Amino acid sequence: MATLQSLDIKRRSATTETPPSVRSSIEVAKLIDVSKCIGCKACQAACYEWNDLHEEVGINIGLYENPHDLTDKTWTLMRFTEFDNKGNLEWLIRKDGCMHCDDPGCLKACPAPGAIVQYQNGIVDFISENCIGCGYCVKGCPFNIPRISKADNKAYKCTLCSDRVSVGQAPACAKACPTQAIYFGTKEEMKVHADGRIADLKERGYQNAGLYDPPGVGGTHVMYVLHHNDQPQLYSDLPKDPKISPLVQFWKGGFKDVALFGFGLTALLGFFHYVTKGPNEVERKDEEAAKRLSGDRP
Amino acid sequence: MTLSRRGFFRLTGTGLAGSSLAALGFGSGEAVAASVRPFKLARATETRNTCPYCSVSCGVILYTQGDRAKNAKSEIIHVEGDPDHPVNRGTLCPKGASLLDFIKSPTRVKYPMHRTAGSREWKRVSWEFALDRISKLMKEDRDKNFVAKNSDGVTVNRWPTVGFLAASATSNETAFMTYKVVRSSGMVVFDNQARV
Amino acid sequence: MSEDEDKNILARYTGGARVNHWANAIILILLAISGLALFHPGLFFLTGLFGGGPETRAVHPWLGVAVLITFGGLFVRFVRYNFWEREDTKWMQRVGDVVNNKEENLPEVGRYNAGQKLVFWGMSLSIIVLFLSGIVLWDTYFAQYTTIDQKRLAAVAHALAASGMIVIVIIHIYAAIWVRGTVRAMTRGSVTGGWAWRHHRKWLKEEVAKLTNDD
Amino acid sequence: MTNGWNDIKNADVITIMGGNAAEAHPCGFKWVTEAKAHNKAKLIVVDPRFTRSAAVSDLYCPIRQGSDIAWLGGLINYILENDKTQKQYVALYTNAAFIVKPGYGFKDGLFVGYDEQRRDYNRAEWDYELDEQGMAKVDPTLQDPRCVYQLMKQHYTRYTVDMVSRITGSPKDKMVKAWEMIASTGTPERSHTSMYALGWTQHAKGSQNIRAMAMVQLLLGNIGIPGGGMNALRGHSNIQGLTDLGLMSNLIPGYLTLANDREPDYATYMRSRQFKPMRPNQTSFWQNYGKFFVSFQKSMFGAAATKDNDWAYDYLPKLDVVYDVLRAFELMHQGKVNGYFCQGFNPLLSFPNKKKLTEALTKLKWLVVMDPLKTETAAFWENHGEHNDVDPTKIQTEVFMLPTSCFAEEDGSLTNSSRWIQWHWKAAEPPGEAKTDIDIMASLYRRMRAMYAKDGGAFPDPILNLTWPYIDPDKPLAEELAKEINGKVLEDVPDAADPTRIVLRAGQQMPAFALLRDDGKTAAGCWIYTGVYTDAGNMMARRDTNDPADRGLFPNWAFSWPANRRILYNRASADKDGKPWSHRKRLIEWNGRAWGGFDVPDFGVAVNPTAGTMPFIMNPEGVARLFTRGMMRDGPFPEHYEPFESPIANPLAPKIVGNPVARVFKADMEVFGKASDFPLAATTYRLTEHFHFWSKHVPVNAVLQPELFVEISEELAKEKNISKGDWVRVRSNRGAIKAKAVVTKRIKPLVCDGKPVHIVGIPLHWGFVGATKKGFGANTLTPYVGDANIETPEYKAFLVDIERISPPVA
Repeated sequence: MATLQSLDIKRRSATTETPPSVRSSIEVAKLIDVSKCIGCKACQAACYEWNDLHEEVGINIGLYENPHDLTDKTWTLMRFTEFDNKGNLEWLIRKDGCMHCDDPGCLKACPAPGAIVQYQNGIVDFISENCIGCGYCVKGCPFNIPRISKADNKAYKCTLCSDRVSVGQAPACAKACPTQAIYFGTKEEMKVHADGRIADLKERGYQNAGLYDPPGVGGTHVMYVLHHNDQPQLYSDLPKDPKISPLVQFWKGGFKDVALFGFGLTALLGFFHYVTKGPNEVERKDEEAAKRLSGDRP
Repeated sequence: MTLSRRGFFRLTGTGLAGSSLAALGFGSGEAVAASVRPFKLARATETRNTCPYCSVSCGVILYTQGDRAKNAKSEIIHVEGDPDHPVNRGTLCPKGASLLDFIKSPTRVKYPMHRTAGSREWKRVSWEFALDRISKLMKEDRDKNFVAKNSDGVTVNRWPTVGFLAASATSNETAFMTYKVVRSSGMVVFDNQARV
Repeated sequence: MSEDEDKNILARYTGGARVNHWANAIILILLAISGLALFHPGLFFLTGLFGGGPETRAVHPWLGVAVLITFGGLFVRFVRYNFWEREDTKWMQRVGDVVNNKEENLPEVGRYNAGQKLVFWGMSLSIIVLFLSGIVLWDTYFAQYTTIDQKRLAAVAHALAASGMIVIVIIHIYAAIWVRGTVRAMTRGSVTGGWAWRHHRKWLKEEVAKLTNDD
Repeated sequence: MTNGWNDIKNADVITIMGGNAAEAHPCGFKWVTEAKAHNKAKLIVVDPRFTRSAAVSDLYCPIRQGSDIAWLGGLINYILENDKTQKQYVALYTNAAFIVKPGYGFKDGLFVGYDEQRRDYNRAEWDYELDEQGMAKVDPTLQDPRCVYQLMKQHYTRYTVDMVSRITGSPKDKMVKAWEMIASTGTPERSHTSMYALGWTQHAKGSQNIRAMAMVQLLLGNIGIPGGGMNALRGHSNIQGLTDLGLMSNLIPGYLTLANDREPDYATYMRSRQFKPMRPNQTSFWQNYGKFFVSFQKSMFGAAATKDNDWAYDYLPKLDVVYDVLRAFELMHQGKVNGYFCQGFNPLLSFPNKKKLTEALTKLKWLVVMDPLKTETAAFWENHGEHNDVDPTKIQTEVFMLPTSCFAEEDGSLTNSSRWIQWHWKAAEPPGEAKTDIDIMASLYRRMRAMYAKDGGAFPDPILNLTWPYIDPDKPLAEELAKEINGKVLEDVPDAADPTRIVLRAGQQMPAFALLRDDGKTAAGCWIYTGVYTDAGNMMARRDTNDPADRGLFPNWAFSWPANRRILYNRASADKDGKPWSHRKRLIEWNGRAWGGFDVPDFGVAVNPTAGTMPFIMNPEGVARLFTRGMMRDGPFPEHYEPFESPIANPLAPKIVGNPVARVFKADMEVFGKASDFPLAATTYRLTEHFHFWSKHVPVNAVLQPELFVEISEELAKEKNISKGDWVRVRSNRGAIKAKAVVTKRIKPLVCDGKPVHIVGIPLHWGFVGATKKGFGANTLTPYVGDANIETPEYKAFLVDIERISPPVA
């Protein structure tokens, strides 16, 4: 187990209960200010370089997004939307990637103990050596982030540069961002900073500017400042009120315990039936009746 | 420690039994290994440099493997923005952020190559061969085409038949060296990227 | 086989049917164990039986395919005996007598009683649902063909169907233990006349009638 | 840049026009976002495309490419009509009050003196009226009808809102709103900065685009002020340094110029360069030209440069014409160039009309390419299918490809567009057998010299006498060269007043260019760089991050030329009495005895403002020029001309095609396309994911933008039946390219002169070598025509047509 205080584990996948921790550390957050983003993809490049990811060279399909979706090697992706706001064009550019939910759907869905952990600082990280590659995290995630590698059948996504954060550095994308559209610090500080940005945006005419920190997943450790916080879906389908799907809640919630209980109960009922009613045994008279029926044929 | 909403659910939900067990001193949950990737630059050597792409000239730090000990070959393993640099303050653009891949580009030239007239292929040659041959070609042409005086008899001392296109990403020191060599030869077909 | 000396013996399952049944049973158990290992964290240790988590994840769907094939064999063999008949409804109405070992109150039963037929159809249905939802969940090959919402639905269907099937299997096994003389049908292929008289009298009569006719 | 990257944070209004800083200079653009976030600044973006700069702007105004002067002329008209100038600044610090000769005039789109045959002006009348003492006449009231102010006002009255909108296609409301925002900075409390790059320079009237905005900045009092200035963002990392060091066809380091054929001796040469003041008490700094020239010659030729041989005046070549790159390839095309060197430069993709370039390279006897990467130029003879369709056996050029080190593998300095000269250190050895450019150049020189020493040859003197003061003559060190550029004292220089006191001691590094001499006692490779490497050490390597009062100046970080000055013309930040125009925008001030403040004064430190010396000390007038006299070949005021290939006739002067004095070679004139054949207005540009033809060798950047595409509006796509991702062919009169189509709302047809003009955007990063998909060079399409003053090719505005095609067979 990680020994650094900031890396103490808060939750661990497929573990009936994570022991309570004596220590608690400050929650961190990455604030992505979409109104300052110039879509330069420096974050994407920095992510590839820091994480030693070598993505395939693709093709152009008539869009600026390259690659065209997140992959096992593309953990963050700039998504571009052209929005005609009553005659004024807006080019909404959103850095997509793991949101590091406080209530992570991936972790909830994961069947492999310790393959997904949430550190005390809020980072949700995939521990590859424990990952079994089942893809349940993909189904659990309300933001459609994790991807399974064809190379090693493990799930991959943004780690929020847990290796950097653990030694007191900002994530590679945040450090690279030329316009401070990505800002990194404690979640509290990031919220305060966002307030200032939102006030500035309102002054510039964006009445619905706001902070995207969706409560449906307990808040996130990657937050957005949006000019149109009332319509997050404008930003390449950022979900308006994301939560863990009720299906996943059911599947990974109490049902699994109920089912096991059901199996045990069935077996137990059989056992008690046996001890109360006894076996259903063939009696001599049955054999004789059969013999009678069949005459003397064997 | 305050009890968050989520924490509350945790306590009241399916985790109840486990929490209670923990409260009774049963440390449940096997310790499954979970640790972050080791910080890959921990003991790398840092060298300050400047991004060679655009004229913002961002400060970069080159991280090399090896501590410059005799038996460790220095190899650049990572490039990142220099946080002290007043202009970029550690930030980099998508080109700067991928400088490592430029340094290690598969299409870098590693050896002097030569292509003879009409040939379909490159041939690897030695530096000696290349430099000898080029300087000989230069002298031959200069001696033949040097214009000492123009048609009006004015001394002009120019060599108009060989040209030199200087870079725009080389250092000032390279530039001055190039200037000295080119201009002392009388070359006038001389320009750089500033016009485009 | 001195024990059987004074009894009539009836053939119930051919060698092929028995091999098919046990192949199916063994694979199904492995399938269930591997499935349960991925289903409940408390049972994750079962992945050790398969060489670890990734191996369990990889082998489980192939076991599913094997179950589909072996069960398909059983289905073809036995489907014709498992169509629902009027007596089955009557039998079901008196299921209390079944549980209380009062078979004398029940109508005469053919080759399979209503409970067995329900097991047959329950298994068939579960396996169809498990197979279809399993395909949706088998990301290694089929990830790109469905949406995430469809996958989520499949995951729930898979879990429900698997749970149902496991309950049916438990009942099936218990019934075989509870009703003495049953297991030999699948181990030796035959049952005693008394067993047939007691549990499947109509079937016995049909078999006897067949023999008579053969004379 | 007159100011610097960090200084942009001090601006109140920022205009990005003729550039796309967010994409081409993201980390510099940071200071725009800082100005917005902390200075409540407003960002205006004027561009044919809604760029990634526009994405974060407060106001985006579309404009047809090539109509910037009309837009800016309209702005000048707006400022003058609405009386928005910063009056004292204009009256005192510009030549608004100067009286122009009566012969000057402007009619039907032409200034006086046009000669159609020569495609040139006789510029004699474009000048001030002088009095008996040779001083320019002025009218401080600005009322004289022949004063610059009145002439300017008259010139731009034609640029009405209607006319400008008709030319540019800019919607009137957005345009006027932008003008209003920019004009709001005509007060001492506010400043406006102009950020531009190749969107302005790559036109046949590129220099005048820039001048037009410079006039706006002068009228609003924004030059020399924090958050103001004319900020050329520039291209490559050291394009500033290469230009400073004179690596251009007509230059000597430090913006001195080579002699031409009409200047047979040193005295004649100096006559047209040592400008005398044109107003009383002015500095006219170029009077020091001789000190810089002689020190340069001493640096080059050492003892061989003597007073007796005019400081080796004849060692340097003289120019009959300017051998810029367009002319170089024209001559090559004519078979007049035999050998060519490309040092870290890829002309086959960089210059216009690729077909012509390939033909030109084919005519070379030999080509030497020095580059860290395999360039298309080095491989111009290789067949790469449709992307480079040549037959190697028919190409007789001998080619050398010499591997060089890259930035990470060498020591040295680069000069950024803020004029900061910054040192960098080597981190690793170059791969394989690659060598530094310094080593290669030194090796070539050493071989040449040995041959000339042994065998003689054509005029060997400059080669034999070139100074070579390096410890290892085959491997000069970057530090040795840096010291040489800085310059040193050759002989003791005694104090003029007290000869026993030695001011400069022989052997000492030159401390400042003010001490350079024209008597041969000092040497300096590049006078404006003097100070970079003094006896105190390598000033370029300084890393002090202190920034007093958060001015964004960082005075002790590296070295900023000239004299470590961070903001040029900073004297203009104070009024005539030396008091800052505003406390908020203060930089330097007169404290009664000397000038001081945050920056190194761009002025004599002890010159009392009451002496009447004006801030623009480089100009003989002492003031900035709204009217440029005969300095610009195409007019003393910027005038709108259409691009050579334009979808409309010039509404201001319909008969005039293109800039009347732009540089065009005859054969190239013949391949201009007509709007009837090529109805679409095309423009080329860079994308943020790539850097020219360089980053396509970088796998990560290839992932981010893998394949060549062109951008068109939804309207044009509908008309041509093109959907996103389709293959299209784009044709100009010079060639055709195939690309993917990006159909976007970010490009809209503009209504110009009453008809819709469709725009086609063509990014330029692809070629046939590298990690990206192979693609066509945008220069397959572009016309071979150069700006009238500095010969920059017109890449930004030309005509094409487009059609959907079936995908190429893989």
